[in-house]
Amino acid sequence: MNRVYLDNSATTAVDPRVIEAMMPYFGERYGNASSLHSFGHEALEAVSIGRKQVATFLGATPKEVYFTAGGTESDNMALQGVAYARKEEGNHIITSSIEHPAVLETCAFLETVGFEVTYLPVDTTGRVLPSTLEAAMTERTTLVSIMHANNEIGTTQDIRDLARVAHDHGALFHTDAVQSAGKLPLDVESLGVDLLSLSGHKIHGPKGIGALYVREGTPIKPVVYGGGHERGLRSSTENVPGIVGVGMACELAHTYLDVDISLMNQMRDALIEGISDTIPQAVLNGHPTERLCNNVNMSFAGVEGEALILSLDRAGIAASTGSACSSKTSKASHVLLAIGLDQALALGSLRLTLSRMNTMEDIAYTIEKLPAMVARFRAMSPLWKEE
Amino acid sequence: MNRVYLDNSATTAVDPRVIEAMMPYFGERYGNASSLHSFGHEALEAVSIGRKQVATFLGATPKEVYFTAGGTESDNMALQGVAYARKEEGNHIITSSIEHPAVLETCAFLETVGFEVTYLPVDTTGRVLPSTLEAAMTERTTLVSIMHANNEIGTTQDIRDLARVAHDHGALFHTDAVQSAGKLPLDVESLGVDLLSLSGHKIHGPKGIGALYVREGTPIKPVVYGGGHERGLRSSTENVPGIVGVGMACELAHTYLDVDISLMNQMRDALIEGISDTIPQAVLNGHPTERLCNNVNMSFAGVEGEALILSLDRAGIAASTGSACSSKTSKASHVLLAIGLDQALALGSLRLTLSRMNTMEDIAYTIEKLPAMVARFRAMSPLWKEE
Amino acid sequence: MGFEFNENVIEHFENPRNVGEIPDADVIETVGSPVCGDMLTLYIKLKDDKIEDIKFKTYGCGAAIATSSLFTELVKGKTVEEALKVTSDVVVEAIGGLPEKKVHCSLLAPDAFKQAIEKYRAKQ
Amino acid sequence: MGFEFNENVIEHFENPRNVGEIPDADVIETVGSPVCGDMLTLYIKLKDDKIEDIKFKTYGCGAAIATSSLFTELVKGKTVEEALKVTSDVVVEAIGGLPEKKVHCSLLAPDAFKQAIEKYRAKQ
Ligand SMILES: Cc1ncc(COP(=O)(O)O)c(C=O)c1O
Ligand SMILES: Cc1ncc(COP(=O)(O)O)c(C=O)c1O
Repeated sequence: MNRVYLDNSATTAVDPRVIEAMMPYFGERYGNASSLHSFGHEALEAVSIGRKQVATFLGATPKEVYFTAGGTESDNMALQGVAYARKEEGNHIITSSIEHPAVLETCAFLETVGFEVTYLPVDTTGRVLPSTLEAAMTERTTLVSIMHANNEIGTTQDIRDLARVAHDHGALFHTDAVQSAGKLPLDVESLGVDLLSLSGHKIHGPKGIGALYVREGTPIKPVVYGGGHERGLRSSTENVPGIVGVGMACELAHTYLDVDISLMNQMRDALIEGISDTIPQAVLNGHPTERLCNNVNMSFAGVEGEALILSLDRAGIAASTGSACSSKTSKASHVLLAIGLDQALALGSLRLTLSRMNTMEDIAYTIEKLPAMVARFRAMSPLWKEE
Repeated sequence: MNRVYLDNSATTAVDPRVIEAMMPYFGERYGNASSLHSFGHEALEAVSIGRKQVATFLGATPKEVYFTAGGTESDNMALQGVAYARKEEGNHIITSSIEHPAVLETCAFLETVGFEVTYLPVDTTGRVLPSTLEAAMTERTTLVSIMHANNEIGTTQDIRDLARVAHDHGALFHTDAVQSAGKLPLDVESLGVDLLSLSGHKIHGPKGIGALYVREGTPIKPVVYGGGHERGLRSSTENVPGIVGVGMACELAHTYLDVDISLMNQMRDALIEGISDTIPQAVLNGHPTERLCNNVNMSFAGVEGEALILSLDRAGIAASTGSACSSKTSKASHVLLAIGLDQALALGSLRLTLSRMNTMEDIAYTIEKLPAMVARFRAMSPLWKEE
Repeated sequence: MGFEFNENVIEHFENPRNVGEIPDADVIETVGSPVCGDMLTLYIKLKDDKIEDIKFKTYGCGAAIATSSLFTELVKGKTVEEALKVTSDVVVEAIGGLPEKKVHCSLLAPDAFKQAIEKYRAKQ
Repeated sequence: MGFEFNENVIEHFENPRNVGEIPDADVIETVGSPVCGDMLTLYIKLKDDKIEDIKFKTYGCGAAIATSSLFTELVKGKTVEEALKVTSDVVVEAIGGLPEKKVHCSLLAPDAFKQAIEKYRAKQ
């Protein structure tokens, strides 16, 4: 059976070159990077190379890169870390209402310990307007966190403009770039951000490793305490193979960025066009142009998302409805509700997300299979009236 | 050149069977365990198996096992998690003065946010006496955390007795079993603990993955917030290969525990005897019998530890002086000072730690090389007087 | 979480029995709504206190489709009293089990049926 | 952190020059202590304001041993004034560089030498 993976925003296949780079560090080069002997030195050199690769990818210096266990920990470190470090200066944090739970739940936690959080609304395409941010800034705002690109609908934000607003009011700016990495240029200077989160497994790197960029001089406290690794910000024996893997993944993302983007753009547009042409009442969620090159998110009136995912799965196509994280419950995605979709359309959303490993055959196969499935569900749906 | 690795308390080589088990989850089985489709299902099944393997190793049920990024995060979750969850009941925590920095630094942090911490002294062998704990318990004590075995000197504690004291006073009991795993039986029922920390890379599993056992019903809060993975206690996309790896590592440790222990015991005793026989004024640090089967920690009067490590490294022998974490600074280890060593002997300590992958040849080679090195350093030491 | 459905569930999901409407149904009943995530409409035709025909339409997940299909199959031809004994538990067992998180979906059809019968009886 | 020493450092560490004591030294000076982690004793024999012989004993890490060895080699035969110009920077450069964390170890010998000379001059 065909196996077509269109759920690359949930996780990606590890690039064979990444696996190859990691392998020796499970095998003979198993040293602890903090050890004095040559096993340790070998490991430390690998960590330094990984750190340089990530730094180059971000246009940062190696000492501004801190390794974490993933996007979630990076987001937590940025938010908890800066909130606590600046708590004498203010207790107000601003974020958007369409952030990933790694940001939203951290904010909810911070609210329980004395911080105030403003959740900015977005327009119907999922964009945060700089004027909305401007209006929310207060004297006590120490941190603004707005994601570079949304994981469900793929809408991208003008981070540079938003960061400028934050800075004008003396706040620091964090962006969750977990989804934009490898799909948009990520230069911390042009973005103008103070902190930026990455996750390895979203860019053909391994799971369980992430990175946080922290501009030099940014006040920040650890979330996890211990032996003082990562210059005291994130203790624990360095995950050497993971660091080697995410380093290589960043290097590949950096090298092939332009090619990757144009390939994904082409596949995305073909997918949207193919679906719109063959399925009546298919609505594209998110922004028509300011969207990730790898994201297609559509709703089909009268169709329930999970049933559709199951049908696609039976045909060998892996897709998702809402984000992987919220797919455990059948509640409609907070992102789709935030952009104004009604509950039924939100529950009927289909997310197809691409990577450089997809092909035009994958797209053709999906366009061939999907219309009959939608038709079948509509035919059995009490919500669907043929016009 | 010979390459003899005697730094297994810093980290261990990944067992080839562990690598083999992990590999498919980097390759074709790269799904996200939270995804609905079959890629996701495959990943979820792997996670369930890993969780069962860890649970079996600990004599726990799978739902009491939570995966983390390593021993440090496990310790942080146990301490921060229970301290905050029980803060209405009391603000007092008890630990020992020879804990790993993952515990000590977390306690130091908790002290800055309103908790009181008692650091129990140890005797000259590194043992915490139940009577010392008894005397420190108060009405406000919510948590006691004492490590099962020390990472530097290998001294083991009677966890069962200590846990009973804690429970008698209504406190919960956590043990850091990062070093005892694979070297002592670890049954949470016989130990009588409520929480227990593990780290993959200390038991021939991968780096960057750990586990925390949490007895059902234990009040605990997350440290890292997000999508609600690990039943809400530890969010982030599951590190599937890591979980598969630590699961397999636990299964192997469980299956071969008796054989492994007797092999390491034999090598340890040969090492201690060989060194004591050939090097005058060699002092064994820690407990003569209540010590890990894989730990040798000796001090040589007049010799500085780091120079000795370098000489050993030149001969292909990887060893350490103090724990890997504290070897970045040349301060004497807090553990050796806590058991009453003077600064010079503490700085002159050599830690040799074994695993099931060592051989009697490794031991023989080390005993052959070490005496001349110690003699050379003593000959150039202003602190050494030949008797 | 992954779909942990057995072959029976999948078979009913892919080939649901008794899907559709009955134009001259004796009673039509809808439970759920898109807001709950699941919605089911049952069309029932009765004859001599027996279920002569039953059809359904549903907006819901795979488990909802499969259990609704099986339910209609189980009750068709039965007397109303017999059919009322086809509870969610009976359906789940007949289909060979459901993942815990999906058990609630099997309530849809029995609930709708019970309500439909009450409505029908009230009308009489 | 791993030992990031170059071959020169390793060579001096493994074969340190001028290790030992000078029984009839003109001046003996010790800096550091085991409490600091590093300790060095210098034995100096002077003739006509020249360093006729110099030996050392050290309790310290590899970098301390290597830089002390190189220092003694550099100053031997020099005048006191010339020798005082052999600072830590000079030693680090002559040995081909040290990891940043280890640079402080190269202070041991120049410090001890400076103190020794002051002590010697005070005695005169
Ligand atoms: C935008 C965004 N942020 C954060 C995360 C969390 O990353 P991880 O699962 O690696 O912790 C994800 C993915 O789940 C994401 O899509
Ligand atoms: C006793 C003990 N606890 C905790 C840790 C921390 O484990 P990790 O480095 O995997 O975070 C270690 C090892 O470094 C240890 O020896």
